[in-house]
Order: sequence, then structure tokens, then C-alpha cells
Amino acid sequence: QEEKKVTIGVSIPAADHGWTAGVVYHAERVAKLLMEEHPGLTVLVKTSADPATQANAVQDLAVQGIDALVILPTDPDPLVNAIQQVKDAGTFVALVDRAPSNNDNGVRDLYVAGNNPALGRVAGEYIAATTPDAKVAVIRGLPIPIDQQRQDGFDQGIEGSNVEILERQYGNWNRDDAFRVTQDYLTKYPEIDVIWAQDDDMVVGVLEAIEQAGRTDIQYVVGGAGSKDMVKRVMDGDKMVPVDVLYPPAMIATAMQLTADSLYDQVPVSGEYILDATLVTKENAEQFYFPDSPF
Amino acid sequence: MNTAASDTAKPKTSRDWDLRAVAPFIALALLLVLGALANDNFISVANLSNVITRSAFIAIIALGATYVISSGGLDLSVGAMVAFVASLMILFMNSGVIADPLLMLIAGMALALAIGAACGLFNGLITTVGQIEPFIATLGTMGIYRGLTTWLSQGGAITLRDRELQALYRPVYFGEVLGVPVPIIAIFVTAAIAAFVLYRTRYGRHLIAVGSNEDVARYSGISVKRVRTIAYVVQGLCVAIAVLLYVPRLGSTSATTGILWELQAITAVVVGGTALRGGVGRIWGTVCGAFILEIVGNIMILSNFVSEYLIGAIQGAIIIIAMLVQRSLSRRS
Amino acid sequence: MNTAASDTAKPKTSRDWDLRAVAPFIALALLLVLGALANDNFISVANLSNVITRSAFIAIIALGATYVISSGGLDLSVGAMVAFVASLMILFMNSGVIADPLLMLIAGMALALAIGAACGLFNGLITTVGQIEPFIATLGTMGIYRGLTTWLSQGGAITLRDRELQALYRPVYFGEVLGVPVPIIAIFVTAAIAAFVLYRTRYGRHLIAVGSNEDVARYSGISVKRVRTIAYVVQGLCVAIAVLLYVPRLGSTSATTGILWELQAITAVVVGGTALRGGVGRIWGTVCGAFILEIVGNIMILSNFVSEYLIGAIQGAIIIIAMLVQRSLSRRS
Amino acid sequence: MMAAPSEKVPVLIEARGLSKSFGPVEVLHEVGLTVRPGEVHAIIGENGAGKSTLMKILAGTHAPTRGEIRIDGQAVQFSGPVDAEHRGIVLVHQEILLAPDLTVAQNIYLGRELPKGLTVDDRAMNEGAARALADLGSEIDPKATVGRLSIAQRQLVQIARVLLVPHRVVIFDEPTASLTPFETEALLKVITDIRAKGVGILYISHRLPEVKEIADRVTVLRDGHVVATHDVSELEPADMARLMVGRDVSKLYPDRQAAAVQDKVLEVEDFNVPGYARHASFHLNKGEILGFAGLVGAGRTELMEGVVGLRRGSGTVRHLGQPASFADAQASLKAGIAYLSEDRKGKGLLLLKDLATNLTLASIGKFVRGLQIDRKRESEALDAAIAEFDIRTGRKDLLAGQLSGGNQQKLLIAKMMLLDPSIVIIDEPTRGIDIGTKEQIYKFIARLAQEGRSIIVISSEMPELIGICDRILVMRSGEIVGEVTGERMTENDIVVLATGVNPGMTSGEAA
Ligand SMILES: Nc1ncnc2c1ncn2[C@@H]1O[C@H](COP(=O)(O)OP(=O)(O)OP(=O)(O)O)[C@@H](O)[C@H]1O
Ligand SMILES: Nc1ncnc2c1ncn2[C@@H]1O[C@H](COP(=O)(O)OP(=O)(O)OP(=O)(O)O)[C@@H](O)[C@H]1O
Ligand SMILES: [Mg+2]
Ligand SMILES: [Mg+2]
Repeated sequence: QEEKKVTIGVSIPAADHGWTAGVVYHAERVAKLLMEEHPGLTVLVKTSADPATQANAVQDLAVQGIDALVILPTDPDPLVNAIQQVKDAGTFVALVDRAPSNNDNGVRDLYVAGNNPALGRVAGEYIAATTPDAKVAVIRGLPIPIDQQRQDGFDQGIEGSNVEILERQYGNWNRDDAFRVTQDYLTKYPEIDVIWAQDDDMVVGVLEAIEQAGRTDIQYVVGGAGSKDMVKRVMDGDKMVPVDVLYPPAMIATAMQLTADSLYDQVPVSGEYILDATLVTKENAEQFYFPDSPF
Repeated sequence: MNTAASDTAKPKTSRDWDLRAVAPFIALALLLVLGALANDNFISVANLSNVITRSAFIAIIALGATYVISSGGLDLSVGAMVAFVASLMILFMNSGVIADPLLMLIAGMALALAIGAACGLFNGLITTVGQIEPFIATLGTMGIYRGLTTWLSQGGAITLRDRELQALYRPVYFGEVLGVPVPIIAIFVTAAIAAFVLYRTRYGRHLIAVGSNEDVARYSGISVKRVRTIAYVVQGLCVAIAVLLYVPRLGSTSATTGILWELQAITAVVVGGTALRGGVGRIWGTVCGAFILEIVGNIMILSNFVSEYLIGAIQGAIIIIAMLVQRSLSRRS
Repeated sequence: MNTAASDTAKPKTSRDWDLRAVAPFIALALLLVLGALANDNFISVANLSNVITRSAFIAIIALGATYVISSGGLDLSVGAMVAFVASLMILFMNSGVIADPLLMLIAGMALALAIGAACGLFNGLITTVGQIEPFIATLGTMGIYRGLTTWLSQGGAITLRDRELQALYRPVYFGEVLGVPVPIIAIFVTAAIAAFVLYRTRYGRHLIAVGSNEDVARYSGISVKRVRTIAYVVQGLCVAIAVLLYVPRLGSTSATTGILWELQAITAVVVGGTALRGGVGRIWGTVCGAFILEIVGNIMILSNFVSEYLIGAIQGAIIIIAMLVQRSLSRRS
Repeated sequence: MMAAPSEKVPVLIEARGLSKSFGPVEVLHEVGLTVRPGEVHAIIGENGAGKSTLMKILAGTHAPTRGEIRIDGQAVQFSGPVDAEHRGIVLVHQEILLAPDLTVAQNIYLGRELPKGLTVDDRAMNEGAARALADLGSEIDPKATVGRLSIAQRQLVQIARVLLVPHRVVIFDEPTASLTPFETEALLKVITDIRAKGVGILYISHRLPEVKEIADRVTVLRDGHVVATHDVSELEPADMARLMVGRDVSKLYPDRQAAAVQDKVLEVEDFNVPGYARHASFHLNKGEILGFAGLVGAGRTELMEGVVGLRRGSGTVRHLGQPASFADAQASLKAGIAYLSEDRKGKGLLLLKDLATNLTLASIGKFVRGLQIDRKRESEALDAAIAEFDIRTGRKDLLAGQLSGGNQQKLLIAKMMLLDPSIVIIDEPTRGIDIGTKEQIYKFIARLAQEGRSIIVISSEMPELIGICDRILVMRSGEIVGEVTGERMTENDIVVLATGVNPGMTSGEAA
């Protein structure tokens, strides 16, 4: 049967670190799948490095004529206006992951997200439960709102426990910076129980620094996002990485799938789909392990 | 090595300079052809107007950079300065000290200009009075402005809260005058003023003299420090003008706003034909350079041939090719 | 680009030069004192050895940058080049074409050096034969190298898979010889060679001449293009050496590896006393500059006074102050 | 002086029908020239006559538009200056071509460093450089950075550098323009030495007595044409001048009466410029022309730069009786004191900008109407300056760096005169200027004094100082060591003060 011609524009951040690379990977994967499934469908995937260029990319997609926009904003607030324009033109908009301050149906039709506060909270709760008196050193990401949300979530998670935060410094979601910051933490604090690094990429640097220093006081490290390397370590029962907190890049795939469904099946899809920040443990790790993903 | 090489290094007549000045425009024309081949929508008025509109930030900042660079300086702090000025402007407008939205908007804009000028002055004084190599001085202030922004925003975003104010301000980016988007008008008005000052006034003459040969300028009774410092202030004002356009576009800013804009601005200046060693300033070339940069990005997104992983690589290659085209153009003759 | 008034730019006695050369070391000493005041652990052997060890990447890259800058060039692509060379090296070692891990490691290292040199050659040829302003040429190749890395890694990380190889390779970063970490030895050996070539050989002499006055060099029968191109190749080799140390540290690399390292390297060079206009090269100053940068970061984290939001601002301020101290030192006398 | 080599001696290098055009302008027309071994062949001509261009063609820097060069009778084509150097033809450029960041010895051996294993043999090169410089009568430290040397010192380094290359033909393009008699004498002696070894020499100078002294044959260029070639015995300096300029230049220095008024317009007391000048005290009267003599490196330039605020210095300065302290040139220019630098390329002109821009740079305020620069008035001012100062330029849209050396100097004078200063300090006003123009400049200086302006002339040419000054102060090693006036204004008296060789003369004479 003749499928109707439909174009979906997908705007996502450039693959500038592990997690976004995962997003790109899943976006590409699903784009291919969807186009096979619907012969009339074109999916355009565009990546951008920062809010300003992403605003441009959204404009450029709109110029090409799209029926739906799936967007994972690099930084949501600066992009609201650009998204609004697309939405006002009557295009279906699916917003993924990062929500602007006013995240309602006026801005988008569909909201699919991981849960940033939950990522922090789950990690915090795990630490509070496992080591209630731990001294924790925190490595943050970059100074942007997601980072702040995770941080606030973490604080909620440890509330009421004896967990003490020694310090928070930015590691820029970068392995080398995390290595550097960890080395200095180790110099500064003779005793650290846990390091929460908020992101699996940074955990790589943290672990190397700990190993080099030969310090045994650090009991474990908690990361976040669910990279294949870390999930593998959890699966293998690595003492230093007992758990990971999921923040799946595959959420972009979910959003694209839902968007295609709404265009083809005429099922009105709208509202919010919040994915859980699942705690990955040795027991459930296997189901979150994608060896082919770059992340 | 032969004499021909050394002959081209120093142009022999003012003729040569003219061809050099035209080269960026030829590169731009070639890009337009390339774009038209890549995608039918490219050459549409809507697309081109989009592209030029959004090049406004870099174009206007690059106009200031043209001043600084022709005077023999360099400013790496402009990207951070955008974030800093925008943060303070939004914080001020959120503060609600003035009830009337229009008045508040005007006060906010004036404040942004004042802060931009002050930041520029600070850069200028460090490099001239402090006698620190501009590269390092402005790398330092880049850290300072960006750090202060992070602190102001407490690591998050700063968003304009007042809806009414936002509605009032929106047209400054999204509005049109006689069918021409406001930012495009802003580019050309700013460039016209910049060109007038640089080419037609006493200050402009002094600026070029300082950039060409500091000693000659000094021996001619020109205050090198003052001239250079003013160039940095002009750069600060241009940054502030860019902020005036930027804030209504996204209505918000964060510590990551304007990252790497300094490199883009400098690239626009150099692609436009201004030499980094100073002594030459090409205002219209700079505007053209900013358009070129934006159009390269636009073509990348509109064409569907390039893997998104490779976009950066292709952009880099295009810039190099554009410069090679320029060179070979100015060598002929 | 130098704002220094000409009487300070051209010091009158050989004294002045010495003081200028010594200034970075004095700044370093002041920082050490500051660090010791900020935290007791700062001055411990373990901490200092950590800090110096991890400054190795920037220090070694900055040595190459000293060559390029003294020759009157600039290389903004080094950060991207680190990522590119490291990616290719790891991919090669993952390919398993050589079964014996040791042989594979040696082949991998040789490959890295070859690729580094090739990237440097490419940069050099674009700026010299293509006659494109180095700033733009290497900004373009920065895009190219980084883009290719993103493409190679599909945006993710490239990790050394062979455990045996990794174990074999680890000591190159984490090992010690006579109690001195290998990277520290690497810094000093590379610097000693770089100093020897720059100060004692014909090539070094020609390099400085080219940076000092291109025309004079040409009239003296020096092939300006060849000398400059070689400087870029040296830069490429230095990047490759840094990669050789970098890969064993985390055993992996990604598209974000080395971001902004170019600015850090250039900062190290300038803080070390080499002028960006070319014609002067201070190898040991550069090493000192790299230490200063790393120590500033270290002090920030070790001290308890600074909010994490403000670290960038304070770092910027410290760099500026360090340069001001240098300036006032070299002005006295 | 040696006997000229006979006509029978084979020709070493020959130019045949050389023409050169820059764009549409032909600056050399069918020039022919020969040099024999052991001969000094002088080339003279007005500024812009094409002397330097001709030499650059012979040394491979420029390619001729037409014509050929023969060496030992063989037609050759140089691929560049290095090729010419390999064939033994070396050129001492009129402009200084040295790397400012390298040391003297490093510059002298640049491109042909002495090897020692893998390294360069710095010790041998320093020694070699010291020897080469000593031959030129100079004691410049081979380890000094060239950027710190005075123009004269750089010129000596440049000559030393060229003479170290194996050479068959040496071309000197105004080697003595910035040298004092002392160094000039040493250089002439060196030239006599190498000529004795059978080297052919081409020699350009505007100092005609010097030409008379050293040359065997003289070729006169005018507007790119060869006017004549004569044996030097057939020509007196006055004849040379006539051939060059096309009219009589019998009276070089203008008649003038010494200023009658004793009105001190500028008083300097106990002025110090660290490293250069100590305890300098002098005054300048209204309408007076005050000369400053001294050897190269005596500190005259630096003292004046200190007084007008271009250099850090300390001491008392009174301008028109009022204490004055100039922070920079802007301040001194505002007070009506103009300083013309001796370093016209480095500090005088923007070589890559056009003539009008350079002319009006210091006085641009006078050309502003409303906010705008009045381009038309600028171009009128250029026309006026070209006429008044006889600037020889083919086209008005040339860049300043494309003017011949002497014409650059005229442009620089014109630039400062636009400021209409009441006190003018001219440093080496006629360096590199042809005799016809010199006469004009002297007249001009005299006229300035007549108009009631006061003038300080720093010069290394004693005849010039004696010819135009009312009073001459002599500096040695940073100190003012004496004053000569009236009868005592003789070369001998000045030399004695400047060198201090006659100890009985110095202390009692101090001003
Ligand atoms: N690169 C150039 N482009 C255009 N014109 C030039 C160039 N070089 C020299 N000229 C012109 O050629 C003419 C001859 O100049 P040249 O330097 O040979 O004179 P000269 O005889 O050496 O004078 P001087 O005694 O002042 O040194 C001048 O009119 C000069 O302006
Ligand atoms: N490289 C140097 N190192 C040390 N002292 C120097 C150096 N060059 C110059 N001087 C000193 O500076 C002083 C003046 O130098 P300069 O040659 O500029 O004087 P001047 O009288 O203006 O000479 P000129 O006749 O060239 O105008 C002298 O005392 C000299 O010894
Ligand atoms: Mg000449
Ligand atoms: Mg002098």
C-alpha cells in the first residue's frame, strides 16, 4: 500500500562525550528502522554542538519542511523560542530529556525524559543506605541546569542520613578532568569513603586516579548514565563499581518511535513519558548491556 | 626561493589591495552556488534571511574584533563576555526595580551597553597599561567573565521571567522593518558606523597607524595606549549590541553561552581579509566572513550527504579552501 | 600584538634579558609559597609529583608550540591532534595485526609518531605553501582532526581492548625510574633535546631568524618555508609524544580528548616568556609555564576558600597577576 | 689613491641595456655598466634616480624587465639574491636587513653558520664577528642583540656580514649614510684593501668628496638613464653635482645671519636618560639653529628623545620659561616641539600605507571637517608637499615603502612640517639625501629659523653642521663635552671634542 510521505526532523546534541554519542547512536539506529518500516518516511538526524547552533539547526530543519520535530536540546531554556516557532507552525514536537522552565503543551506535544533529579536521588539514596556515615566527594559535570538538577536530587537522596559531602568540583563530564580532580581530592582528604561522579565517562578517570594512588579507603564509586563499560563492570561484580544509575540515551529512540506512531497510526500521542532512573545492580545489569553501542 | 615570492608578500600598488578586499565576496558567491546545488531550499528568501539573521551575533562581535585586531591586539574573551553581559542584563531585568516594562527594557539595554564597555575597558587597560600580551590577558579575562557568569547563574541558566517584558523585547530579534529582520538591519547599521569611524575619522586613522607600526604612531604624537584601549571598548560595545539581540532570541543565558564565539569572530575577521598582525581593517570583509561561516554551517545541515560526525571536519576543510581561493585570487595580478 | 612600549620591548642591557628569562621561575616560586599556605599537603612530594606528572601532556605539547611560535607561526590544532593520533593508535593496537603485545606496542608507538609528524607536516604545508594565516589554517585543521576523531569513534570512546597490552603499556605513564615518574623524565628529556636543537644547532638558529625577520632569513639563503614547516612537524612529534604518555593513563580516548589543550599550550609558552610575535624561544620557560598552569589548578582544588563556581575566574585572575609580576620584574632594572 | 685598472683588464660584471618597470612606471631605462677587477665604480644620482634598483638587479633581488647581466662575459640569470651571492656578487643594502632578535655574530653568520659536530660553533663565530667588526674600526660586542644597536652600528654589522662572504663583486648602497667620519674612514680603508685583492666594487654615495676620494670611475644616473660615465680624475665634486642635478650646485649652504635675539625658548638642565645620557644641560634660543655633533653612539638621539618625552628620562626642562615635562610625543607636539626621527623606516613612516596617510598622520586633526577626514584636502596637502619638498614619485598612490630612500626622508620632513612646530629637532636630516635636495633642505631649515622658529640639528656630517648652525654642541659617551661657535666651528675642533683624543681641550670647554 502507498504510505504517505512524512518527514521527521531529529535535532540532537553533537556526540561530544559518551552519553551524547549514545544518543546519536540510538537516533541513527532507530531512524533506519523507522524508514524501513514506513517507506514514505524520511528521518533527518542533525547534531549541533551548542544551543545557538542547535537553534539554527531547528530553523534549517523547518525550512526543509518537516511534519514532526524530535528534539533533545543541548540546553533547554535557550531553545524554547526556536522550538516554539516550529510548534506554532503546526508541527508535531517531541521534546526529549531536557525540559525548559515552562514545559507544557504550548511548547511541545510530547515529552520523553530520563529523570535527572532522580539520577541524583537514586545515587544518593543508595549511598545513604549502603554507607550511612560515608564521607563523599562529588565530581560535577558542567555548569548547566541538568547538572544542578542531579545535584539537588542527590542532596534529597542523602537527606536525613549521616552522609557528609566533602566537596563538589566540576569535572566537565571529561575523563581527564575527572582524573585531575580526583588526584587532588585524594591529596586533600586523607579519608574518602565514596566518590559520586555523576557520569560514567568521568568514572573512568576517577578509577585510574584511585588505582594510581593505591588508596584503599575509598569503598566504591557511583557513576550515572549506564555506559556499556560501567554496566559490564557491575555485571562482573567489580567491587569499586557495585552499581550504576541508568539514564539511557536510548530515550531518543523511544521519542522517535512514539512520534512516528502518532504520525502513521493516527493515535494521538501526547503527554509525558518519564523513564525511570533505574539502579543497575549485579542482578539486573544484563538487561542494560548493549555491547554494540559506542557508549 | 625566488624574487616573485617576496614580491607578493608586499603588495606593490594599491590595486593589489583591492583584489584582496574583493576576494571574500567571491568566496561567498562560490559558497552560494555550492549551497544552491546542495539543496533547493537553500537559495530561498526564507532560508537566506534566517541564515543572515542568525549570523548577526558573530558578525557584530567580529566588527569589534576588526577594531581590536587592526590595532594589533586580540580579544579572546568576547564569548565569555556575551555570557557575562547577558546574565547581568537578565538579572537586572528580573530584579523588578523598575515597574514599567518598557522603561525596564530600556534601562536593561543601557546597562548592557555600559557593562560591555566596562568589560572592554578592563581588557584594554590590562593589555595596554599592564603591558600583557593580549592573547594571555584576554584569556585571563575570559576565565574571569565566564567564572563570574557561572557564579551568577549558580551553575544553571538565567531566564528572563517577566512575560510582558519578554513579549515587548521579542521583536528586537524576531521583528521586521519593511520586511527586513531587525538583526539584519542591526548588522548593516553597526557595520556602516564601524566603517565610517575606521575609514573616515581621525580615530580610525590613528587605529590603523598603531596597528601598522606602534613606534611610528608614538613618534607621530599618537597615544598608543589610548587608541588601543578604545579599540577594546569598541569591542565591548559590539559584544553588548550582540547581547541586545541575543537575549530576546532565547530569553535566557547560562555559563555555556557564547562558548568558542571568540574563535568564530576572529575567523570571520581573518576570512574577511583583515590580517592578524594588525594595520589593516576590512569592515565589510568581516561582515562577509561572518556570513561565510554561517552559510557553511547551513549548507552542512541542509545537504544530506555528510555524516553528522564529519560536519566539523568538512567545515574546517571549507574554511581552508575558502582561504586558498582568496590567496590564489590575490596572487593573480 | 605586543603592547609593551618599545623601550621595554627592547631592553638595553643583557641584564634585562636574563631577568625576563628568570621571571617565570620567580612566578612559579611565588605560586609554590601560595600553595604551601593554602594547604599543608600541597608541598608534599606526592602532590607535587602528581601535579608535575600530569602537566606532562601540556608541557610536551607546549615545547612543540615554542618552536612554532618562535618561528612566527601558531598551531591551534594540537588538542584535536592529540585526540586524532590517540584514536588511530588505539584502533591500530586493537586491530590485532601483530600478535606479540610488545611488538604491537612498539609498532603502535611508531605509528603514533608517524601520524603526529604527518599531521604537523599537513599544518605546515597549508600555512607555508598555501600561505594561509596560521591562525585560520590550524583552526581549519583543528576542525578536520576533531571531526575525523568523532567519526572514528562514532562519537564515543575508543578503548584499548587487549588487557595484556594495556598492562605492558601502563608503566609508561604510571611507572617510575629511580623513584621519578616516567612522564616527568619525559618532560625533561624532551625539553633538553628541544633546547639543544633550538639553541645549539643550525636549524634552531634559522628558526629564530625566520621568526625574527622573514625577509632577512630569505636574503640569507634560508628556506623560510622549509624551516617553518619543520617547526610544525616538530609540533606534531611533540603531540605524538604526549599521546604516547596519554594513552596508557586511561587506556582510552574519545572525541573530547584534548579539548582546549591548544589554548593551554599557548598559555604555557607565553607565560614562559616566549613572545607570540616570534623570534624568541624559551624552552625552559615553557616547561615552567606548563607547571604554573597545572599548579594554579591544583591550588584551587586544594584550598578551601574558593566556591567551585568561581574557580575559572580565579584561575584567570592568577594568570593575569602572574604576567603582571613578570612584567614588573623585567621592567625594574 | 690607486691607479685605475686599465681598459685591457677583462670585465668582471657587465650590465647591458637593463630596464626595469614597476607596473607602468619605468624606473630604469637601457642602463649599461661595467666593473673590472680591482676597480671602484661609483654610481651617483638624485634620490629616486634608480641607483638602488639597479644594484638590486645586479645582486639578484629584482629581475630586470629587459636587458642582461654578464659575468666574465657569460650571460647569467639570477634565481635570487642567494644565487648571486654564490656567484660572488654581494650587496650591502641601503636599508638595514638584520634579524633584530639575533645577536651580532648570529646575524653575521646567518645562513652559513660554522659547524662543530652537530652544533654551531658560537665561540668561533663570535671571534670571527669581532675580527670582522674590528676591521671596520668598530668594537660592537658580537654577543649584543641587534635590536639594541643604533642604526649606525647595525649598518656596520651589515657591512661586516657581507664582507665575510667569498666575493668577487661587492656592491655598497650608501654604506656611509649613517656613519660618522671615523667609521667612514675605516670603511674606505677596508674598501681599498679588498680592491687591492682584485675585487670589483660598486659604490653608491651622496657624499661626493668621498666618491672623489675612493672611486676610479663614476657613472651618473638621472631618472633611470645613464647620463655619463667618467674616470674620476675628470670630475670634481661640483661637476658630479651638476651632472646629477642638471644645474649648478655651487653654493650648498644658505647665507644667514646668526640669530640676534637671545630669547631662550628651551632650557634643559641636568637631564639624564638612563643608559644613554648624563647631566646634559643646554639651551636653545629663538630663531637659532643649534647643532649637535658627536660620534655614533654618543647619545644625541636618546637625549632628544628623552627631552620630548619619547623615552624615559629625568631632569628639568623649561619651555618658553615655563617648567615643562612631556609625558609623550603628543604632549611635546602640542607644545609645538617636533622631533624627526633618524630611523625613518622604523619610527618615521608607515611603509605599507600610502603617501597621503603618512603625510597627515601627525596632524590629522587639521584635516578633519565635522567628524570626517577631508580626503580632498589631504590630497591637496600631498600635492603641496610634493611640490615644496620635491618628492620624486612616479605616482601618488604609491606606498611610502616604495619611495626611494631619500624621498622617504623628504616625506618625513614634510609630515612634521605640517604640524607647524615652533621648535624643530631634526635627527640626521640629510641622511641618504642627494646633493640637490640637501641644498633645498638647508634652505628650508634656514627659512624656518628666519621665520622665528628654533631648530636643533643632530648630524654626523660635520660640514653640514658647520655650514648651517649658529652654535654646535658636542657630545661624547652620553655627556655634552663642549660647545663651538663662530671661528671655532671647524671640523678639527669638533673631532677633538667628540673623540676626546686631545685631553687638554675637553674639560674647560664644557658649556
Ligand atoms: N617596489 C617598487 N614599486 C614601485 N616603485 C618602486 C619600487 N621600488 C622602487 N620604486 C621606485 O623606483 C624609483 C627608483 O628608486 P631607487 O630606490 O632605485 O632610487 P635611488 O636612486 O636608490 O634613490 P635614493 O638615493 O633615494 O636611495 C623611485 O621612484 C621609487 O619610487
Ligand atoms: N647595544 C648597546 N649596548 C649598550 N649600549 C649601547 C648599545 N647601543 C648603543 N648604546 C649606547 O647608547 C648610547 C647612544 O647610542 P646612539 O648610537 O643611538 O647615539 P647617537 O648619538 O644618537 O648616535 P647616532 O649618531 O647614531 O645618532 C651610547 O652611549 C652607546 O654606548
Ligand atoms: Mg637608494
Ligand atoms: Mg642618533
